[in-house]
Amino acid sequence: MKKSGSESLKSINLRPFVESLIAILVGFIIGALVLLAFGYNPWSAYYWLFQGALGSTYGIASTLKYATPIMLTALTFAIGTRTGIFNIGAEGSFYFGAIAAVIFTNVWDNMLFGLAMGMLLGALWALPAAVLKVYRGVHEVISTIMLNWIGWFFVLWLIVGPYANPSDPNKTIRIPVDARLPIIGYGLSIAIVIAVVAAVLTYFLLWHTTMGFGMRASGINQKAARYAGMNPKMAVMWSFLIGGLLSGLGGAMKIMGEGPSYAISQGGANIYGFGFDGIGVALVGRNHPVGIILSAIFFGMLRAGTALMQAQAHVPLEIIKVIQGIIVITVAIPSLYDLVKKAIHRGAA
Amino acid sequence: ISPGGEESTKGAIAIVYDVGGRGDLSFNDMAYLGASKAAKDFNLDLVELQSNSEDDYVKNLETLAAQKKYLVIIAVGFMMTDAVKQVADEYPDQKFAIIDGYIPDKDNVMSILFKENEGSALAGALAGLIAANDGKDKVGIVLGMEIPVLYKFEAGYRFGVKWAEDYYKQKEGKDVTVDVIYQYTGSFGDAAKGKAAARAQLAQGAWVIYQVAGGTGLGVFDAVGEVLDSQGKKMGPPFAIGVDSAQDWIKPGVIIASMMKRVDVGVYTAVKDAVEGNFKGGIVELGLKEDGVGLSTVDDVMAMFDSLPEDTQQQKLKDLGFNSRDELRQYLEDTRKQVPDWIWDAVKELQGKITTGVIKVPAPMDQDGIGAVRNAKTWQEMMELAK
Amino acid sequence: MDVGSVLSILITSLMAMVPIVLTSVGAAWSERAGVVSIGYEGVLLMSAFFGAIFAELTSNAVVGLLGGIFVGILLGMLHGVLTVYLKGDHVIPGIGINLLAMGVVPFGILAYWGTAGQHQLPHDAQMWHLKTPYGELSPMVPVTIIIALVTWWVLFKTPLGLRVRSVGENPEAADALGINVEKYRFWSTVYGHALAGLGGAFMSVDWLGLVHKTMSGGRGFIALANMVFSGWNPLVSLIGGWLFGFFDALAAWLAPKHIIPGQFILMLPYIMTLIIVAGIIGKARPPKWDGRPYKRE
Amino acid sequence: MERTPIIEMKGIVKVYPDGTKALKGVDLTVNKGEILGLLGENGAGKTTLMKILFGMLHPTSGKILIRGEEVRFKSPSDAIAHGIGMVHQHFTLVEVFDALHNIILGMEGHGAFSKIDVYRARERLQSLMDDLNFQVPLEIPVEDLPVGVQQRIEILKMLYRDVDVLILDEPTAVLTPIEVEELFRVLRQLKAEGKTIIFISHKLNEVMDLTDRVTVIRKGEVIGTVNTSEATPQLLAKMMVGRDVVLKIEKPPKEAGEPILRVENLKVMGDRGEIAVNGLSFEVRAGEIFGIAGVEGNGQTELIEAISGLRKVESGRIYLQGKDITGRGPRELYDLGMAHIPEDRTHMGLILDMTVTENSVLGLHWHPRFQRFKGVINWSKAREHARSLIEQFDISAPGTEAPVKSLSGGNQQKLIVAREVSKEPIFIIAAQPTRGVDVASTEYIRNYLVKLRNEGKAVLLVSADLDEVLQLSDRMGIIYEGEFMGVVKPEEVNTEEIGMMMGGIRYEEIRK
Ligand SMILES: Nc1ncnc2c1ncn2[C@@H]1O[C@H](COP(=O)(O)OP(=O)(O)OP(=O)(O)O)[C@@H](O)[C@H]1O
Ligand SMILES: Nc1ncnc2c1ncn2[C@@H]1O[C@H](COP(=O)(O)OP(=O)(O)OP(=O)(O)O)[C@@H](O)[C@H]1O
Ligand SMILES: [Mg+2]
Ligand SMILES: [Mg+2]
Repeated sequence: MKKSGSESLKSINLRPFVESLIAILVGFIIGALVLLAFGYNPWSAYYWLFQGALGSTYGIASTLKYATPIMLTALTFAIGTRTGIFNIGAEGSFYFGAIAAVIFTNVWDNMLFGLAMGMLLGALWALPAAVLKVYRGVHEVISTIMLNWIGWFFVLWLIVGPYANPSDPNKTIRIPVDARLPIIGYGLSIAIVIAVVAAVLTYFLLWHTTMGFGMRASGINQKAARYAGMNPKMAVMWSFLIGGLLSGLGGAMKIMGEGPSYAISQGGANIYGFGFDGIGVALVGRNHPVGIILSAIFFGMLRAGTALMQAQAHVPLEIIKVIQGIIVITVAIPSLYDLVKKAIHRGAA
Repeated sequence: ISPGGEESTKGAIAIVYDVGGRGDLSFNDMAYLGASKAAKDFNLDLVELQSNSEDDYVKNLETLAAQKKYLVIIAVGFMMTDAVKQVADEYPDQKFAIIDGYIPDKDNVMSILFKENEGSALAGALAGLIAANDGKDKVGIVLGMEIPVLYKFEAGYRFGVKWAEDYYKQKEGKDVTVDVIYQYTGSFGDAAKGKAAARAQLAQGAWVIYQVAGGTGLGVFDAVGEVLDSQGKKMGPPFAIGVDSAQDWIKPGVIIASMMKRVDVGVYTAVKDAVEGNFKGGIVELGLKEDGVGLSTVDDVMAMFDSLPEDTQQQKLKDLGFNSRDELRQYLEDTRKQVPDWIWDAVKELQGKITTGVIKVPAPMDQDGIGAVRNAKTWQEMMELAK
Repeated sequence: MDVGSVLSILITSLMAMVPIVLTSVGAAWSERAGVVSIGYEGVLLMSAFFGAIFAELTSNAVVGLLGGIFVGILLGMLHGVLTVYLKGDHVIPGIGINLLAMGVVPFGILAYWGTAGQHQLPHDAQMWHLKTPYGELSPMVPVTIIIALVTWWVLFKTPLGLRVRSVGENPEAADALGINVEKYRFWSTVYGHALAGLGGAFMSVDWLGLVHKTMSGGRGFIALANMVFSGWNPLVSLIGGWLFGFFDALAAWLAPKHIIPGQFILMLPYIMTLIIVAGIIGKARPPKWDGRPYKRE
Repeated sequence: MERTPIIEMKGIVKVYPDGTKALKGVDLTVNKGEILGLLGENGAGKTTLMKILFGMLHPTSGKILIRGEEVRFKSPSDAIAHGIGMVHQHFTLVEVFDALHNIILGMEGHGAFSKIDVYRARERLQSLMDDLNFQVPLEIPVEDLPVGVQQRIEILKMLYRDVDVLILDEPTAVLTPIEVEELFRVLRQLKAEGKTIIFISHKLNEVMDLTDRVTVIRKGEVIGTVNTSEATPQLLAKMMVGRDVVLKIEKPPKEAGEPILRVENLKVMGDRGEIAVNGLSFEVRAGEIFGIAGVEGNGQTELIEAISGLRKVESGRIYLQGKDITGRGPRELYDLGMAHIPEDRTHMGLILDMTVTENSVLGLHWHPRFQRFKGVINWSKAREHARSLIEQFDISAPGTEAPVKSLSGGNQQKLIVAREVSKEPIFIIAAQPTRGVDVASTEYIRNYLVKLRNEGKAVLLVSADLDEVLQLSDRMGIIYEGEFMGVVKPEEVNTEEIGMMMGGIRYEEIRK
């Protein structure tokens, strides 16, 4: 779905939203069949899933907590897509955002400084891919996959070596108490608010600023962008840098805003995988910041609900992953919407 | 597993796995073993929660604690330490047990720790003596990601190898050196990586390889198996040494023994204590002395094998080319006979000394610690580090 | 470095090359026809699992490999229907397939074999290997080389290849000449996934002789990078895949020397790839309609 | 001439999935061996009708008879099998393939897995080209060939398939007069061989020149069919538009003023490193239209790109109002008063996936009036701007928020012209300003350029349409391999002389 620049928030096209909703519904139905096939009660499974995700303030807080990092990495991917780049480097920038938070809040225990350094390092890690793309024509799929791996091992080295916690080597040194993000309640920090603001700002940047116009134009048609006096090379640079910055912010907030440890675990277990998850979130959110907010919350729900679903309906995690996979696949079918619409029309006639 | 919640049992226990989940060939699997046995023995419902990522720990623990129906909630893995601390504070009436996590001061939390360094020392002694006996000068260890918990394994192994050098010298009157080739593969789930690492170590002369790498370690077994194959041998040496559970059954003939970490015993004990009202918070440390770690015996392997479902056992026997359980047992025993009895006796001797506290094995917790162990020339030097 | 080490590294790299090259070659063909998929990671994992089942049921590794191909075909058909016929997004289904695999395989291993997380294949279900003191070589190594060569030849020298490339470059042009764009795209997708399926089954029934719940280890993504690296050319994919395998094996060989921290050794294959691409290869141009659905109206 | 219908289309209705009713019951008869002209404004439904005939679209209702037999085409291969071939308005060539492979694609012969017999295909093609005396280089990737050649490839593609009926959708829009002549020669030869041709064009004189009969379509309905011999351009134009159209542009004499653009010894390289513009010097004055004529590919594109800041200048200087602008980018040039109607509207002038509003401010979105505050675009102002352009230039668009790709080509072009003019430039480059645009719009655009000139602006006109250059220019340069063969006033030269200059003979030599 193409978004128009002049579209205001109130006149947002609801079709993609409805499309995704239908897809999700169909995914749940197929998932129910899978559950039945393996002898689980889909009704109770889904009941507990939603109970866990939305049935209590605590559930909602967890949902939002899960939604936060993937919202930011999804924005990275979406900015890339909107500017014609298949940027899968969110993962790497996320690691650097996280380690930057750990390192720099321990230099100066100031929250804003930590966030800023997270964004900075996240952006810096995106820089090589940007430079290689612009000056050497290196396809971003190669550079970002390679940089993700390189960044991964580099950060692993940092956390097991120089920044291991001397009193508890299973994690890095912790974020000082003063530099942690304030908690709203139920373990949910203001990270979610910052993430939503970031999404809105991204929307504003892409659709309401000169720079964003240039980035989008360059993404669709470089020749036309050049003709219009824009600078496609800089647009590519900015796309990578802003993308990296957002993922870096995500990484920093993951550590600064989420207990209990406020540190990176050895093996990077609590910073791994968010970049990849973000791709799915972005796509289900149709690469639109508003869509991404909703879709990140949806994915957060699926994650938050699994605990009760396992505990009460005894559905193993693997089956839950299968259902998530099916939902994501159904989201890819755009004509689902038309099919359903046709069916409704036929029913009405 | 049955959906719904019929309460025909005397209560329930819950277990939260860490991200490795069931099938990690490590503490999760062992914890399951203990928990399921306890559930059966005490007629309890067992609820299992897997974790998608580290972020799920608090959520999983809290969800269970809020249900207020579990006799004890078992958290598997050191990574859950902070999560357990937090949730235990929120739910002081709920009993928790954590495997590998150090929580010394809460009444409702039992921390079950293992002295992997002691068990690994036996593995190292075994490896070192096999190498020395065959006139080889290198043994290997393939580890997973470089995380400090693995330093204990590496240090123990090194200690054992150095001890073996010394022992051999005293026994045969010959100076031998056995070097330890080590590498962290950066992954716990990529068997191909483990295979490549083991291949490289074998090419560089490793005669016995200890794997401490979860799924990656499966590739170590495969690589050693291939070397045997290429020499037309069914049994080593070269050998591999398994870890965490009695893994010998995975590839009989290839795996001489495994360094067992009896998470199952720890879990079982925690449940038993809770059922019988003997649950006490604090640290429970299980070493060689407490049978919490140790080298696998054939009996251990058979017990592990017996814990598999019946038809899996039959299939497994068929796959391995055995007609009966007894044949497998015989085969495992034959495998061990490839190593002279005196070596087994020597390992026992070391075990005795560690158990009685005559010998102490270092357990470094960080890079500096392991660095010091790597630099130590003798086991005595290492023992200094353990103090 | 002695001869033994060199041979050992060589053999390891040749074996490591197989799944990456097969997947890259398949992906290159599929993208030449204009269909992008990022689900190869899941395809590798699922076909490793199901391929092993096929091999065990028949006690025949070749059937296992065919079973892997079969699973690849099914997943390719799923992806093909979604992207080619229903004109859906090309990237999303792959993410779904990867998720699916992460659920199906661990669940399946436990459900089918009763052992959690891993399963060792019995000897009769494993591929025959050429055994050398420096490692074992599978007949799949030459087969992979042949597949890469033949795929390259068909793609660039035959009418079939011409049509496949035309639907990826300009489906409208192909359509106007009566070429059934959907058919060519669909079967190209199936072929691409089938090769990945073969690569996945190779991992279990051939290379490693075991199934493990995370055994694909990111190779599906590496294969995609290799495909781009090779400029969507199956023949260059062969070289790129081998180079990657080589640096991987070299890294494993260098690691025990501890010249630099292990994490930096582990970066080696990725850094080398980046250097080669940035320094030598540079710009790669994808097929013009790569990843874009084609609709007439 | 005997009249046996080879094609009869009856009551063809086409409703697009988005609800657009493109054809409302069209009847069309094509006789064997004739050249039928198909005329109509932009968006009238010509392309739609022909795509239906070629099997690329399926009619909503109606039937098609070929040689009296009803047919139902599922795809173009069915149409080709019935001897119908089509050359599309937008070329459908695989850009990275060479001509040979583009042509044989889909009928390579032999089995799918055998090696393509390039040798035999080349032989067959060569004899086909020799028969028609119509040559194309067979081994160069099509993307590196000029459009004129690309079109020949398209035609050869169909002839290689032995079609009896050849549909040509606006084939001349991109051709130079010489190429048009060449094309017409071939078409006439084909007709002589008994082939039937359907010819779509917006250029009335071409239709008058080439066709036997003309069918006119307006808004999805057939207005009528006339024998060309009985028609006049005025009549056809009136049938198309529904009103009288002035076919001659009023251009009052005007004294040119100060030089606005001055180009000195300009040298520019082409994409393949060749010298495309070779030491060109000229000036365009206020109140003057300076035209550049020449066969496409003689440096026009590079010249325009250099002046408009899109291409590096190798050597030489460019001045705008006396100010050196060599090497300045498009944005600065806009600030200095330059506007540019680019020749490639779909790839350069517009961003097809963006909306009309977005396109209407493309390149002038920096202007303070579209900025809420610096860096933030005021879209409501932009929308107003789009609305006023639509109104002022009578652009037919579904709305300001529709993607520009849903506008017909003619309306897309009008939008570009409107936008560039709205920059209120003192100097405007108009490259192929009326290519593919229907008569009414052409009239409008040409008059507008004259109006700008009358207002004292400087206009640089580059067009492959020689008539256009002759009609509009006050002075014109004839370019050949990056050099002017002559700079003349249109009324001083005749077509023949221009033709010679376009072929590379200098004016002085001709005059000798
Ligand atoms: N794919 C489409 N979807 C919706 N409407 C379409 C589509 N293609 C064409 N139309 C509409 O159908 C009508 C006829 O279009 P068509 O292309 O046949 O015009 P045309 O006569 O060829 O115009 P031109 O002279 O500009 O080529 C137009 O109103 C156009 O907007
Ligand atoms: N997505 C769309 N929705 C609606 N109409 C469309 C769409 N895409 C194209 N059209 C219509 O299809 C017709 C043909 O489109 P095309 O791009 O060929 O314009 P055009 O024929 O080039 O115009 P011209 O002949 O003046 O150059 C146009 O009339 C346009 O309005
Ligand atoms: Mg048309
Ligand atoms: Mg047109």
